[in-house]
Amino acid sequence: MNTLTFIFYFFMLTAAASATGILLSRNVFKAALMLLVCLLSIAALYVLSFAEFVAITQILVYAGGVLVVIIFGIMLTSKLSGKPLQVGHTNIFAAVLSGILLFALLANFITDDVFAVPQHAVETQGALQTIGTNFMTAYSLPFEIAGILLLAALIGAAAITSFMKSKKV
Amino acid sequence: MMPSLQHLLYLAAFLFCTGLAVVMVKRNTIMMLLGIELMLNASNLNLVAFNRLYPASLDGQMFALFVIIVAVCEAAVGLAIVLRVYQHYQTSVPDEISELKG
Amino acid sequence: MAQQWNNQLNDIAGSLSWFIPELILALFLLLLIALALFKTNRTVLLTCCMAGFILSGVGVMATGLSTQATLFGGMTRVDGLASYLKILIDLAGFITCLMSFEKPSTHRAEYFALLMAVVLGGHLLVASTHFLMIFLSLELISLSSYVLAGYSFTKAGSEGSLKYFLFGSVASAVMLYGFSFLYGITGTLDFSSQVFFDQLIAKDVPMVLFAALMVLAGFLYKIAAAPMHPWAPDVYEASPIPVMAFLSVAPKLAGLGVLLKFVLAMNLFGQSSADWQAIVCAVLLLTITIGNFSALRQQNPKRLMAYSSIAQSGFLLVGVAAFLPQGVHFMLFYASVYLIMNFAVFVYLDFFEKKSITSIAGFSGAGKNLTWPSIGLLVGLIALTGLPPTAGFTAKLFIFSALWQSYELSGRALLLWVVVIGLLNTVVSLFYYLRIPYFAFLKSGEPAEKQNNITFQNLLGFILVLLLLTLFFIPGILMGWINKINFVL
Amino acid sequence: MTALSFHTDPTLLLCIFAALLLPLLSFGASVLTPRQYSWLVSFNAPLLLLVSAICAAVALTSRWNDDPALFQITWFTVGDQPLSANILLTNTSLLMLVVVSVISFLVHLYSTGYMAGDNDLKKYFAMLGFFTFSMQGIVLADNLLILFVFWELVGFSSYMLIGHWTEKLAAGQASKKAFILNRIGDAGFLVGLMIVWANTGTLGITELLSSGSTYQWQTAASLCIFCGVIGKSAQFPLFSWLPDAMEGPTPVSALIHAATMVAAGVYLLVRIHPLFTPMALTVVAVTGMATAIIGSLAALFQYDIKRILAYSTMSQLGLMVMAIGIGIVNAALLHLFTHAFFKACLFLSAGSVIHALHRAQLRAHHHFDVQDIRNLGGLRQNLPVTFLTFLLGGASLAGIPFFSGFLSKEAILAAVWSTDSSVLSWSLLVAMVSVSFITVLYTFRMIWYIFMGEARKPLPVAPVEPPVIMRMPVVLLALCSLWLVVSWNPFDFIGWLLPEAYYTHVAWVTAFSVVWIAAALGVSYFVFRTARFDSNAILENAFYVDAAGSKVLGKIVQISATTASHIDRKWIDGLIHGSAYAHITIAHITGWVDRTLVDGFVNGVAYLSKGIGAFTRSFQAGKIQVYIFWAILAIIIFLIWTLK
Repeated sequence: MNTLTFIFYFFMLTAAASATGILLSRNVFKAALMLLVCLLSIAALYVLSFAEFVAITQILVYAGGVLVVIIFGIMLTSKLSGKPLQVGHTNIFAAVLSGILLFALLANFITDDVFAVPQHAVETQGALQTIGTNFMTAYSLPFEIAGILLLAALIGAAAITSFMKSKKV
Repeated sequence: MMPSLQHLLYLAAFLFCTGLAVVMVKRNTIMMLLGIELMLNASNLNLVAFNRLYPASLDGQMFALFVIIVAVCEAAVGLAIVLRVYQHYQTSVPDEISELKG
Repeated sequence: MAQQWNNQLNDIAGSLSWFIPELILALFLLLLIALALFKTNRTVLLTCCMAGFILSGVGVMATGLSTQATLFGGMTRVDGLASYLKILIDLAGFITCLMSFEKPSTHRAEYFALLMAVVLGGHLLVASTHFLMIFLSLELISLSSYVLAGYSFTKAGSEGSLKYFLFGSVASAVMLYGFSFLYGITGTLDFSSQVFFDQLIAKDVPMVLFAALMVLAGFLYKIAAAPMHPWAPDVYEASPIPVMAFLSVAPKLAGLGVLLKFVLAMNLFGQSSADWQAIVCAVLLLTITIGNFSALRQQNPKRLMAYSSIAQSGFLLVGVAAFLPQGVHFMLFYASVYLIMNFAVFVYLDFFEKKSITSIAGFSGAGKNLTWPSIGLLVGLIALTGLPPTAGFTAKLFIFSALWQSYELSGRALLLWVVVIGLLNTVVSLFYYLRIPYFAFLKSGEPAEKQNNITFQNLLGFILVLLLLTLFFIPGILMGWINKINFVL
Repeated sequence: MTALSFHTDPTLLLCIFAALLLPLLSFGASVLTPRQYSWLVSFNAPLLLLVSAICAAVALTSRWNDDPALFQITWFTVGDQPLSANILLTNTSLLMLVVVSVISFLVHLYSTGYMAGDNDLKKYFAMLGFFTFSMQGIVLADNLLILFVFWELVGFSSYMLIGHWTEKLAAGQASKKAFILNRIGDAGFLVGLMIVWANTGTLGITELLSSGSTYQWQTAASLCIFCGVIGKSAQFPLFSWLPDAMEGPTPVSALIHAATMVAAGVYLLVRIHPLFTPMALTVVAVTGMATAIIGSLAALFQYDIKRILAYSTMSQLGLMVMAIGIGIVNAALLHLFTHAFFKACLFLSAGSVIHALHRAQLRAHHHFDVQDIRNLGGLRQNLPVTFLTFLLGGASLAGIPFFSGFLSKEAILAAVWSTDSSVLSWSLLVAMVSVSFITVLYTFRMIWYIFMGEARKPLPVAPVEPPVIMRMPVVLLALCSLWLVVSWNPFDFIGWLLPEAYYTHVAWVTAFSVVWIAAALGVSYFVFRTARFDSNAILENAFYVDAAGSKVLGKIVQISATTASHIDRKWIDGLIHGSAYAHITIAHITGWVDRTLVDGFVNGVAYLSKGIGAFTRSFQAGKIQVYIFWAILAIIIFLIWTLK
């Protein structure tokens, strides 16, 4: 077991553990922080899987953007009510049942030989450059659509919130 | 030597199922959002992992990038909606937001 | 390397000429947002929006129904099926604009921009042959619909919006997870490509079916079919009627188009080890049954129509289940008729809601006071039931005849059962569809003074009802057009 | 069927469609007329019908004696099976078109007077228009399925019109009876259509008949279709609704239950008779014969004017069906044509009598059943025009020379005569001859009772003729009962309506029938000259005849009268009783089936669907997380199911 492998498994374990933590935690804020840990360890796994650009995006956009928005949300809702951040659990049986069933099935299928292809550590040369050109060539259409998607999401969010201001509930 | 691809897939499956469980279990809409983020990350992990099988094209990584963009949009719209509901219902417990039924 | 980029850029430039309708929609989307900056009055917004839909529809028609081209290096493909559905989606957007004419809450540029975004998403979705494109366009539709569903900005509206959002996000996450596995197994994201086909034949593992089912779940969510339907009644009930009418048509048709393509691709021309016909049949039977039976005891016309739209998804899937080119044609016919009859009913429901009739019992005596709208509503509901003399009958007849043909070709008892149960369900649907007319015409309500029946909405409804009747007597005008579509995956 | 010309002359088509659709327009206009302006209906409905009639007449004159033309309309295509809605234009269909629209117009006109002051004028004229439209549809349709649709619509409008006076209990029951008996026949019709469809894959009549070959299934199919005819044309054994249908307004009886609807069955037979195998035709002939005899005998013993006329209609329809049964379609059609006019004339005249007496009663405050001929008498002074028209129509019905009825019966008689001699044709001949004899008897019995002698229940206020608007159509119809509508020669049925026939007019048959009718007239004169009021009148009058010296004739009358009354008591009464018992039994059985099986089934289905609905909706508790759970679980179950 070399260092790289050790780091790999370490981050895998961290991700799994923090995910479990989210599931078990009854505090929204702690759960959000654990998600941050999870996202960062996943980013590390991306790096180890030769996907540096995805990893960077993960850290910048996800951990830096989405999560901050979510934490804002938590603050906002908890402040409005003044209630503690404690969260109850419901449907435990249903969730555990479907979660375990699904995982069992998935795990069963993943053991298939198709996914056990021996790894030849291919160094993807100039991955970043390829991604860049991809955005401008093969993936130009999705890129544009993503722009429109962002626009639509912004309009939507704006529509919802602007109406909130104008009409006091 | 790198760990087998399957291990990453197992982790992704675990994250996916955990995310699903979080969505179903938590009595808080924002926590449900966290669960959804977990599920999306599971898919992303899959995509990046599978990209190692097909290194010639970077389809998997490209897809993962787009998923991150979409996740941002979803989070933005989702939070706006959650805040609205919170204004009306003064709660973010999904069970209590159930006037529409039958 | 440079040569390759050059080729790709040329391809993109060449593809753009096929992409004019979508460009128009995107342009008008931007225009609407720009108009939002100024205090523009609603007529301008409405005109602008409708002009966008009309231009895009004309653009689609100009490309014709018989052309085929793969665009943007396999991202999307223009074919007859996609073009036809695009026209229908444009039409749905157009009629929704007309319906929104008198809605005060919708006189905002954002509303029309979101409507435009959904239509654009629909255009992209039906043409997609690439998982990424499916995901993006589906999300474009979904995100805009989440906001639209809550556009009444009431308490119920926000709840509907939230439910829609949560369910939709989970469904798209599940679908995405399925995509990731299909990508892992085949190594390509283009599901219409030869590589995809060959790889699936070569690697016939259970995971393929699992992943495909997860993807299917995402599509089923979009068309509100069982088992991904539970969001629909709550969301539809909460949304304003024009939005509800729009959401029960445009995303549904778009989802149907992509579902058809995906199922046909996964079926691998019958070489798949999974029995896709059985899966589709099971889904559609479940959908029809749940939709119809749940609708039986509804008291709220909107909720009733929500369940009806679930049931109608099941009937639309009959065309997919036939796995025949004819089935696709008849599905398109059904889709067109569904669009017309659904909008007809909603136009009248909107009218009655304005007269503050919001429960089924509230329709008592409406047949006397508001005779013409009641008759129009009756025709629309008869069409949804599938009785003559409306095009609803013709559509059901066609779509089941396609299934019957499929049964005769394959001799599968399953298909026979689908036909039988489907027809039985039609009988069940009679009970709830005709409840509103029953109250309107046979129960006497408080004698109200004769009210003005002639409004703009009635005219719209009248045109739609007339179309329903016309298509019954001359279905050829539409079928002739649809028959031009030469559908191959 | 000769070579078809595929005609698309626009003027002709315009006329045809106008003739077909204007009554529908009248229906729509009547429905749409606001209640406070319902008087408008009685202006626009006859007007629209007049235009329709003119259009039909124009179409007839422009196509008369041309080759049959088929106007092709493809309705829609199921798979590769086109379902056509063709329109067939032949002499027959065009003639029927004119007959229907003209009589309908006259009845509309008459109704404006007869129904004046009715509460539901809108409904009345609407249904009358709708009926005419449906009838035109039957006449023009070249597709059995479409014909069947119109056939049902005709039945529906007839149902509505019989029960027009909703406050009259008997009317409601009569309409229900008509509806049920017709449905029994139509069930057979539908089965016949299915047999035809299953074996040939087409329901186009022209297409069906052009194949020309015969098959095993034809007998079954034709007999099944004939069931529909039995119901609609009131043939034995499904005839009992027709006399009961007389509870409806008299103009309706004239239009629907005399001239057109009941003739639709005969028309259908005319259209599709090549489909019938010899065996089926024998059944048709015997059914027609039985109906003709039963109808005429029953007419002889009725006292209600309208019921006499109804039984007479039945008997005449029986003659037509019989004629088709022995393959003489032309003669049947000729009789259908002449019958339509004189029977409508008789009904409308009877309506005038009823109308006039009703009005007199209203003024005199003196009430009795005006439809009972025993209460009438001596009306020829008060109602001279009506008397004349009734006389003309009656003469035509009785088949007196110089009237159209004589010629058409003559055609049938000559045809029966010219068929091969067999037991069947001989018995048909005898039946034909005796029916025409009895026809004379009951016709003059009616005339004598109503118009001759003195008023039996005199009213203080003398009845006066109905208004001109009612008299005019009757007079027109009465004029149409003259021989001129058939041919120039009052003794030769080969005229402009029947240009050729494979059998010829036989001089001595004509002579015989003249003598025979004259004899019948004589008998009826002696029998009914002094009308008595009880049913023994015939017998007693027979002795009167004896005393006068005409012993032989008296004997014959006596024997036939006793036989007839015997038949009446034993057979007809037995039949009526039997059918009454059967009705009660069937009613009980259907009631039981309805209560236990049908209701049980319906309740069961309702219960089950309620249960399923409650179950499916129980997932809809409004909790989003539960929704997600069910959805995911359903996917998992699906997966496990598909993996097996």
